[in-house]
Amino acid sequence: MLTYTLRRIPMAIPSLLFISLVIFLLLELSPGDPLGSVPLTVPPEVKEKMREALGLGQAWYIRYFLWLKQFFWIEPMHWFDATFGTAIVEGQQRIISFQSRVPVFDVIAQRIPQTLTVVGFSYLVGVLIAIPIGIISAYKQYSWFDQLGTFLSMVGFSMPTFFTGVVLIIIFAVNLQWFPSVYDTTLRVTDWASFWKQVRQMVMPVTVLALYNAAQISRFMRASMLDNLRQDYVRTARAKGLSEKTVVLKHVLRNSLIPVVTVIALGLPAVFGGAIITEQVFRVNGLGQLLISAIQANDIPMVLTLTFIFAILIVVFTLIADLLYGILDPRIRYD
Amino acid sequence: MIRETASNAVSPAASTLPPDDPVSASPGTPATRSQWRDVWAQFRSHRGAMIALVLFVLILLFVLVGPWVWQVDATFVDIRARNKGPSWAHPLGTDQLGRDTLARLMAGGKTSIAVGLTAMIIAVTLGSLIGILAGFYRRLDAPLSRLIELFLALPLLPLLLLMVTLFREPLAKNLGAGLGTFLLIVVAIGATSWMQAARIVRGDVLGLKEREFILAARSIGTPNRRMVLRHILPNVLSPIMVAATLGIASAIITESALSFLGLGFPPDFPTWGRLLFDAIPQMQTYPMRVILPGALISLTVLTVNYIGDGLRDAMDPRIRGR
Amino acid sequence: MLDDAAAGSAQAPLVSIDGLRVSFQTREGRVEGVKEIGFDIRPGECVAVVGESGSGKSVTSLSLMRLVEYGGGRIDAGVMLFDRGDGRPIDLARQTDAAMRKVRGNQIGMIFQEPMTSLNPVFTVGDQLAESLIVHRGMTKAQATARALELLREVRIPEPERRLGQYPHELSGGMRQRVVIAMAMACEPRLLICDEPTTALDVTIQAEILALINRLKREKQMAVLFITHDMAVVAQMADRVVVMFRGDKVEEGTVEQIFESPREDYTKALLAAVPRLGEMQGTDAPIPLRLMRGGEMIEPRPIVVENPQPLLEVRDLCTRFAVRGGLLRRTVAQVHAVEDVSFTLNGGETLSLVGESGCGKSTCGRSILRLVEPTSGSIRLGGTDVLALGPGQLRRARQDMQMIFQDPFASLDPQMKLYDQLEEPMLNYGIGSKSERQDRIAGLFDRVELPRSFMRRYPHEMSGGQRQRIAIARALALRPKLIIADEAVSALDVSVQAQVLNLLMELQQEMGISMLFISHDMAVVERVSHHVAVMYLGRIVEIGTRRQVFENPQHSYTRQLMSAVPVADPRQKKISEDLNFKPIPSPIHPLGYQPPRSTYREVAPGHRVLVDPVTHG
Amino acid sequence: ERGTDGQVNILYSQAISTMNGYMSGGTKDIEAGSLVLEPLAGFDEKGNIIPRLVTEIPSKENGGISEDLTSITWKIKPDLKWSDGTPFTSEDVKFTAEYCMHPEGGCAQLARYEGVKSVEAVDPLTVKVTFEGPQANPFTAFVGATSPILQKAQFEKCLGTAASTCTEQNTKPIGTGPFRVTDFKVNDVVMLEANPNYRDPAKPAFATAMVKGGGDIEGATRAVMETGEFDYAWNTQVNPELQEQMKAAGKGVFEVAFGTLVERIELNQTDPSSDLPADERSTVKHPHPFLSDANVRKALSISLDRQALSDIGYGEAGRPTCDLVPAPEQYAAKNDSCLKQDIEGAKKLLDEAGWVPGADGIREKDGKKLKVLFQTSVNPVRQEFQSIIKQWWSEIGVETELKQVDGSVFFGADAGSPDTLQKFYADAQMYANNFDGTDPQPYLAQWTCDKAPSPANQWQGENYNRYCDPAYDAAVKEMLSTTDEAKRGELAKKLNNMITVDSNVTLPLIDRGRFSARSNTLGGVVMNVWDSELWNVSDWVRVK
Ligand SMILES: Nc1ncnc2c1ncn2[C@@H]1O[C@H](COP(=O)(O)OP(=O)(O)OP(=O)(O)O)[C@@H](O)[C@H]1O
Ligand SMILES: Nc1ncnc2c1ncn2[C@@H]1O[C@H](COP(=O)(O)OP(=O)(O)OP(=O)(O)O)[C@@H](O)[C@H]1O
Ligand SMILES: [Mg+2]
Ligand SMILES: [Mg+2]
Repeated sequence: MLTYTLRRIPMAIPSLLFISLVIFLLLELSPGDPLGSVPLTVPPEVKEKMREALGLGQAWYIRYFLWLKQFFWIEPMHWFDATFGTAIVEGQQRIISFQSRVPVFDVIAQRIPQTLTVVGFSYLVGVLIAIPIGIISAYKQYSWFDQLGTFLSMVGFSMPTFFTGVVLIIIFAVNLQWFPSVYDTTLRVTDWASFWKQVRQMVMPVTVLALYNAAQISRFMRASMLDNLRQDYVRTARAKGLSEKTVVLKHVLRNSLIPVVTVIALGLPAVFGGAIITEQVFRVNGLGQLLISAIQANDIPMVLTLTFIFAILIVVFTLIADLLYGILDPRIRYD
Repeated sequence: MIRETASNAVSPAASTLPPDDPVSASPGTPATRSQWRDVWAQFRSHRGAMIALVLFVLILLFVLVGPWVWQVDATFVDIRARNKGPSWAHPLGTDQLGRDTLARLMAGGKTSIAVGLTAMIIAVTLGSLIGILAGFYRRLDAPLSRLIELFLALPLLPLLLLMVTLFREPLAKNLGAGLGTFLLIVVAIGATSWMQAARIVRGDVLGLKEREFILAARSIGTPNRRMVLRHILPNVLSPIMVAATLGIASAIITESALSFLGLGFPPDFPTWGRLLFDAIPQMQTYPMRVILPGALISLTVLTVNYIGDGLRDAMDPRIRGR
Repeated sequence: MLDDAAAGSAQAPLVSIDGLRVSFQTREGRVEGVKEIGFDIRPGECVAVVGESGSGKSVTSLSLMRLVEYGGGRIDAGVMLFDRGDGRPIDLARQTDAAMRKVRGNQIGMIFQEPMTSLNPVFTVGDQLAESLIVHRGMTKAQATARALELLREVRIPEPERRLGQYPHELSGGMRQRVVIAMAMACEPRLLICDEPTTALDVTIQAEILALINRLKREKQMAVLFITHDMAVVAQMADRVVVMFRGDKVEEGTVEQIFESPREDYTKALLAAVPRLGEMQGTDAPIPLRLMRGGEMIEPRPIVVENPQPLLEVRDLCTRFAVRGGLLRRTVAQVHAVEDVSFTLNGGETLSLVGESGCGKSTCGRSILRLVEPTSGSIRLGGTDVLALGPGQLRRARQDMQMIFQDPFASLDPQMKLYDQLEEPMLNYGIGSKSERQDRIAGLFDRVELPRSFMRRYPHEMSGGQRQRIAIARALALRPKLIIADEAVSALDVSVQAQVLNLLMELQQEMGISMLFISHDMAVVERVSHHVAVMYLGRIVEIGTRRQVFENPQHSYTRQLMSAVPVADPRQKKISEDLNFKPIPSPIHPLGYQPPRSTYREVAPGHRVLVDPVTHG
Repeated sequence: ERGTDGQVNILYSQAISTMNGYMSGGTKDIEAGSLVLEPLAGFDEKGNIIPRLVTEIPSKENGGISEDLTSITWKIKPDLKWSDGTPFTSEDVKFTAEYCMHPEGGCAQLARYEGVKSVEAVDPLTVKVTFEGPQANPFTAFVGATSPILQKAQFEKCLGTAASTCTEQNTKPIGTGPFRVTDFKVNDVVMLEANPNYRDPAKPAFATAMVKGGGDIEGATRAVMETGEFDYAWNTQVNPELQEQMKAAGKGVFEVAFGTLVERIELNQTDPSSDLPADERSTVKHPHPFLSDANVRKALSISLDRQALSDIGYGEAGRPTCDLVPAPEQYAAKNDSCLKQDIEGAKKLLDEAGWVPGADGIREKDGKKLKVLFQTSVNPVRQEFQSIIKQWWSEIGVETELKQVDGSVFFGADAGSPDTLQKFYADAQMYANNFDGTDPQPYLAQWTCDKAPSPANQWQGENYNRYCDPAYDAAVKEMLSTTDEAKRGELAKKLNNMITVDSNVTLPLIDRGRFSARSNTLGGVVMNVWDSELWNVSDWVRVK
C-alpha cells in the first residue's frame, strides 16, 4: 500500500502541471477582464495603465511560468523564510491578487478557518445523518421510514440552498430572532459566551448544507446497502445466529461502505472549495465566496491558485479514496 | 409416492425428454417474451413506482397539453394586473409584471423538464461511458482518471463563460435562439456534472471485471462491445440510477443558476428554477410564488426517483416481486 | 460404527420434521420448492438426504434454520420439532426470530453449498470464526480466537495461525470450504447440516473432512444432516438415507437397506447411475452408462476412435503468475501454476486431468483457451498455433474450443436470463436466425434435462446442479471441436451426472468432439477417459491410457489418490480418522528460479512417469 | 464625546478588497477608504465643495485660483495629525500626486490628475497645483473621496511597480479620517477604531466600526431593516414591494439622494449583424439598417412608460428622466417630453415613415424588419425591464429578442469577448452610467465621433452608440474652453438634448438615486451622491 502511494505521487505531478496549464488557458481565454469592475467613469487610457501595472502586458506563457515559479518556489520558500527567519526569497514577488493586491496565500489562510468550521462541519453532520438513514431505508425497504426518508431527501436535494437558506433566515433570524443572519468571521471563541455565539451563528448555514449533503449521500448509501443485503454471506451470518443488528451493522454495512466511502472522500475536496451559495447567503465569506468573487473580478492569480490547490486536493483525495477502497476491501491489493 | 406425471419415467435418469418442470405446470413456455416486457411486468407490481409514473405523466400532460387548454401567453406583460391573486382570468394569480402564473408554470415546466432530462441523460451517459471505459480497459484507466480529475478541478464559471463566448452566436445562428440556447445549456450542465457518476461506475466495474462470468463470457467469444453492454452495464445499474435521479434535480436547479451568468435562456423565458429564484425575495408577501415552482420541482424529482427505484428493482432479477 | 447408529436410533429424535411445505414467489407466481416432507434425525445419527438436483434438499435444510424466508421463500405448512436438550421440543416453524437466533449457529450449525460466496469478503477468517463463539458461548475475544485456532486445526488447514488473519479470497477453494465447516462446528451444535460440504474438494481432503465429521459425531453425539449427491460419500457416512424427488420424499431407510434393497424405482435408478471405481477394469475405451431412454434400455457402445488424429498438441506449456511488489511494481516472485506440461489430445477422445486442489488443472485448461496468457510453450489446435493468434483470430478460434467453468454460479451473469445466456455464444458468432437459435436452445435445454420453462429464469433461481447444466449447455451451443470441462459434473447429482456424462460421450461419438476433462472424481474419470494425466504441483507426474494409469499406477502420488477414493458400499467403510497426507509444497518461487525440466520414464508405450527430485525426493 | 457610542456596523453587499482607492477604483473600496483617508476638500450633499483638510476653498476671489485658471493653491489646516501622530504636511499632498501619476503605478484615479503639470509644496501648509492649461474646473485633484491624501512616510516605498506589493499599506493606510484600521480581512470584513488623533476631539462618537462585505442585496437590506443586526447597509436597491415590506418591519429607514446615475437604453447606429466581416461589424462603415432612422428611434422612445418602469423597478430609489445629465441643477435640462407613453403616436410615426406591419405583425420596409436584439447585463431589475419593454415594443410592431450577459463580461471591456458594452453586437443595450463629481463636460465629451469604439482602436472609447454629429463635436469643443458658469450650463443642456430628446440615440429611462438602509438607532446620516456615502461618518451617533 505504501509503495502504491509512493508510486502514485510522482505520477500525479505531470498531471497536475497539465491541469494547471489547462486552468490557466481557460482563464486566459474566457471572456471578462480584471478591470471589469472598475467603474465606467474611469477612462480607457487609465484602464490600460492599470492593466499594465498588473503585468497583463506580457505574453501568456511568461505569466504562466512566472506563476509556476511563484507557486512552487517562492511561496514555499517564503513560508520557510517566515518560519526560520532566513531570507532566501526576500523581495521576490509572491502571487498577488489583482483585486486586492494582497498575497493570495495570505487571503487563503484567512479564509480556511471559517470554511472548515462551517462547510467541513456541515459535511460531517451530513455524513452522520446520511449513513443511518441510508441503512434503515435499505433494511426496511418500502417501509414508512424509507418512504419518508426518500421523500425528505429528494425534496431536500431538489430545494436549492439559495432557497432553503433564505427560508431559514426569514423564520429563524427575522421572525423568531434566534440566530444571526450574518456570520461574524471575526468572532474568536474564548469562553462559553463566545462559544455559544459561534454555535448560534453556525446553526443555519450548517443545517442548510448538511441537509443537502445528507440527501445525496443517503441515496448512495441506501442503494449500496440494498445491493449487499442480497449477498450469500448475509445468509451465512444469519446462520451463525447473529442478531439482525450485527448482521446489518457489521457484515452488510462494512461491505456497503466501500462505494459510499469513495463518494464521501471525493466529496471532501468540495468542502475546501467551499459552498458558494450558502457562504453567500449567510455571508460566511469562506473559500467559496473568495473563489466566486475572484472569478467575477477576473482575478486570475487568485482563481488560478485556488483552483490549483483545489486540483491538488482532488488528486490527493482520489488517491485517498483508492487507498480506502483497498483498506475496506481486502480483495483489492495495490502491491 | 412418485406422482403420475413422473411415473412414466422408470427412473429419473430415464425420464422422457423434456422432463416436466418440477413445480410449475407450464412446460415449454416460449422464451421469446422480451426482457422489457418482463421488466414492465415487474415494474407494474411496484406500487410506489406506478403512482410516481402516473404523477409524472400528469406533470408531463400539465406542461405539454396544458398550454393547449390554457392558451394564455406566458410572456405577456400586463403591468396593470401586477401581483394579482387568483381570479377567473388568472387562476393562480399573476406575478410582479402581471404575467399569468399558471401559463408560466406550464411553459417553465416544459423547459425545466426538458433541460433536466436531457442534461441528466448527457451526464449519466458520459459518466457511465467514461467510468466503464476506465474500469474495463486497463490502458485507459490512468488517462481517463486524470481526465476526471481535470474536470473536477476546472473552475466552472469561467468554463461556462468561455462556452457562451465561443458557441452562443454560432449556435443561435444555425439552430435558432431557443434551440441553440437549449443545446448550450444542456451540454454545459451535462459536460460539467458527469464526473461523480464516472468515478462510482469505474470503481464498480473494476470489481466486476474480476468476476468469473466475465471470463466465461470471453470464452464464448463475446466481443468487448457486447461485454460492456450486456454484462457490465446491467450490473452497475444501481449507482447509475441514483446518479441519474440526483442529476435531474441538480440540472433543473443549475439551469436557473446559469441564467445569472447570462448563459441561461433569455430573461423572458420562464423556467421553474427561475420562477423559484425570482420569487424568493418576496416570499413573505407572495408565498405561493415560491411554493408552486418549488413543489413542482420536488414532485418531478420525487417521481423520477421512484420511477428509477422501480426500474432498478424491475431490472434486478434478484429481487422477487413484493 | 454400525452399533453407534443402532444405539442412536433407540433414542428420542432430535429433530422431527413433518409435512413441511415451502413455496417461493417468482415471476410466474408461487412455486413450491418442497411439498410434504417429513423425517426424523436422532442424536449421534447421520441422515443423508439424496436426490436429484433441484429436488428441495437445500430448501429443506434452509427451512430448518428458518433462513428460507430471507431468500423469498415461505413455510406454508408443517412442523419441525427440535429438542434443545431440555426434553421439551420446540417447533422451529413457529419460533420468533429472537428464539431462532439462539438456535442458529448454536444448536444447529450449517455448512453451505457455495463456499466461494458464503464467506464475508471483508472480514478475516479469524473474525468470522470467533463471532458465533462470542455470541453464543459468551467468550472473550481472546478465548474465541484461541478456540478458532483449535477449530482450524481440527479441519486440518495448514498453518492455522496464519489463516486466522487472512481474508477469504486469500485462501484456495478447498481451504475456504474448510473454514465454512469449522464455522458451522464452532459451537459444537447438536445438529450439523452439511449441504454438499465436499463438492469443491479433491478426494484426499474430502476424506479428511469426512473423517472429522465422523469423529465429532461419535465423540459429541452430534446429529448430522448430510446432503450430497455423491453416493459413495453417502455409503461411507450415513446411518440412514432419505431419498427426495421433486420436492417429495420417495423413500427412507437405513443405509444398508437403501443400497442393498431399494424399493422405489427412483432409488434404484439413482444407484444404477453411480459410477464405481474399478467398473471399467479391463476395458480400453470409455463406455457410457447403461441408462433407460424412452422406456427401453439402450445398450451403450464403447467410444472407440478408429485411427485417432491429434487435435490438440500441448508442448512444454508453462504458465506463471507474477507476484508483484516493491516501489516499481516489479515482479518479485512467480507462482509456477503450470510447469512444463506436454500432452496430446486426439480428435474424438477424452483426456482427463486429475490432481489435488491447487495443482494447476484449471490454469492449464484456461491457458489452452488463452483466458490466461501462458508464459511459454506451444499449443496447436488442429494445425493452428493458438499462441500466435491476434485478438480477432483468437475470438474466431474460440468457436472451436469451449470451456465449462468450475464454479457454475460465478460463471453465469446474474442479471441475464438463461435463454439469453445460451443465445449469447450464437449471437457472438452470428449463428442462425432467431428461430433457429430458439430451436437450438430448446434442444439444448432438453439435452441437459432442464425444463424449457426455465428459459426465463435467472441463475439465482436455480439449484446448484441446474446452474451447472446451463453452463454445460452454453459450451455445447457452439458445437465446438474441443471442450475443456473444468469439474463439469462435480456439482451434479448422480442421475443427472450420469446423463450429462452420457450426453458428453454421445456428442463425442456423434460429432467427434474432443474433451479435456478436469475432475477429482476418480470414478467418473475412469468412466469417461481414453487417457489420463495426473498433475501434481503444476507438472504432469504420470500420463498414459486410462487403463495403464488406473490398473498400473506407478507414481506414488497417483497411488495415494486412488486409495483415497470413497467406495459406494456401506459395508466397506474405509474412512479412518487418521489419513495423513503431506501438505503440498508451495508453487511460489523467486524470480530467478529455474525449474528443472521434467524427464519421464516410459513404463509402457504411451505410459510415462515423471522422474524428478522436486516431487519425488 | 468620542468613542462613547460603541460600535457601528456597516454592511456592503460587495466586499472590500482594499482601503486604498487608488489601487482599485471600485466604489465600495473608495467609500470604505473614506473612513480613514481624506481629500483636501469634499462635496456636501448638495454638491458644494467643502473644506476638509484645508482652511478654505480656493477661489478667484480669495486668490486660491489663479486668474488664468492654470493653478490652484490650497492652505492646509494647521496642527493636523496623521493617525500615527505625525504631522500632516504639504509634502504628503505632493507625494500623493506623485504616487498616482507614476507611469507604472496603474493608479485607478489617474483621471483626477489629468492636466496637472506639477504639485509644489510651497511651505509645509501650502500646496500649489499647476495645470498644463486653463482648467475650467480645477477641483479635480485632491477633491472628493476618489483622490484622498496618502501619508508619504508610509507609502514612500510604494511608488510605481511596487505599489501592488505594499499589502500592509494598502490594507491599513494611515489617514486623517475619523477611523483607523485595526484588522483587515480581504473581501470580508474591516475592523476599525476611532482615530485618536482625529482633528475634532469630540468625534467620532463610535469607538469602533465594522465594515462587513459580501452576500446578496436582499440579505443586506434585511440585516438592517428586519433583523437589526446592522446599522447601515450600502446600496439596498431591492424591488419596491420588498422596500415596502421591509419598511413595515419598523427597524429602519431608507436613505435616498439623486445624482447623475442614469439608466438608459442606447441604440446602435451601426450594423451589428454577424453576417458582416468581423472587423466591420458594429463599425461606422455600415450604418444601422433601421435604427439610423430617427423616426424609428423616436417611436421606440415614446412607446416606453418611464414612470411605470421606475415604479416597478426602483420605487423610491428612482425617478423617470429624459436626460442624461439630470443634475447638478445648473446643468440639468429637465426635459419631460418623453415621460408620457404614447403607443398610438409611435405607431403613427412608424406608419408615416413607411414602416408597415407585415404578415406576422412585425413592421418592415424595403425587406428590412424591425427586429431588435436587446442586450443588458444580468440583474433582476434589468431583466424585468427587458420583458416589459419587449411587450411595449411588440405593441408598436417591433419584435425584440432579449439577451443577458454576465456583468463582468458585459462591462469587462475584454477585446476578445463578443458580449461587451464596447463591441455592442446588438441593436439596443441598457445599462447605467454617471459622471464623477459635478462637472458633466468630460462625460458629454464621450459622444464625439472619434470616441466610437472600433477594431482600429481595439474597441476603446465610450461612444458606444457610435453617434456622430459634427455639430455635437463642435459644441463639446466649445464647452471645453468656456469658463462662464451660465454659458457652460447652456452648452451642457444643448449637448444633452442633442443625444436624447432631439435625436433619441440614447433613451434615458431612470434617474437612479443612491439608496441605502439605515437603522433607526443610527443618527446623523446624511445621504450624499457627490462624494462618499460615508462622507460624514464622524457625525454619526447612536440614537437611544
Ligand atoms: N430463491 C428461489 N426462488 C425460486 N425457486 C427456488 C429458489 N430456491 C430454490 N428454488 C427452487 O426450488 C427447488 C428446490 O431447490 P433446492 O435448492 O432445494 O435444490 P437442491 O435439492 O438443493 O438441488 P442441488 O442438489 O442442485 O443443490 C428447485 O426447483 C429450485 O429451482
Ligand atoms: N490469477 C492468479 N493469480 C495468481 N495465482 C493464481 C491465479 N490463478 C491461480 N493461481 C494459483 O495457481 C495455482 C493453480 O491454480 P488452479 O486454479 O489451476 O488449481 P486447480 O488445480 O484448478 O485447483 P482446484 O481443484 O482447487 O480447482 C494455485 O496455487 C493458485 O493459487
Ligand atoms: Mg442444493
Ligand atoms: Mg480448478
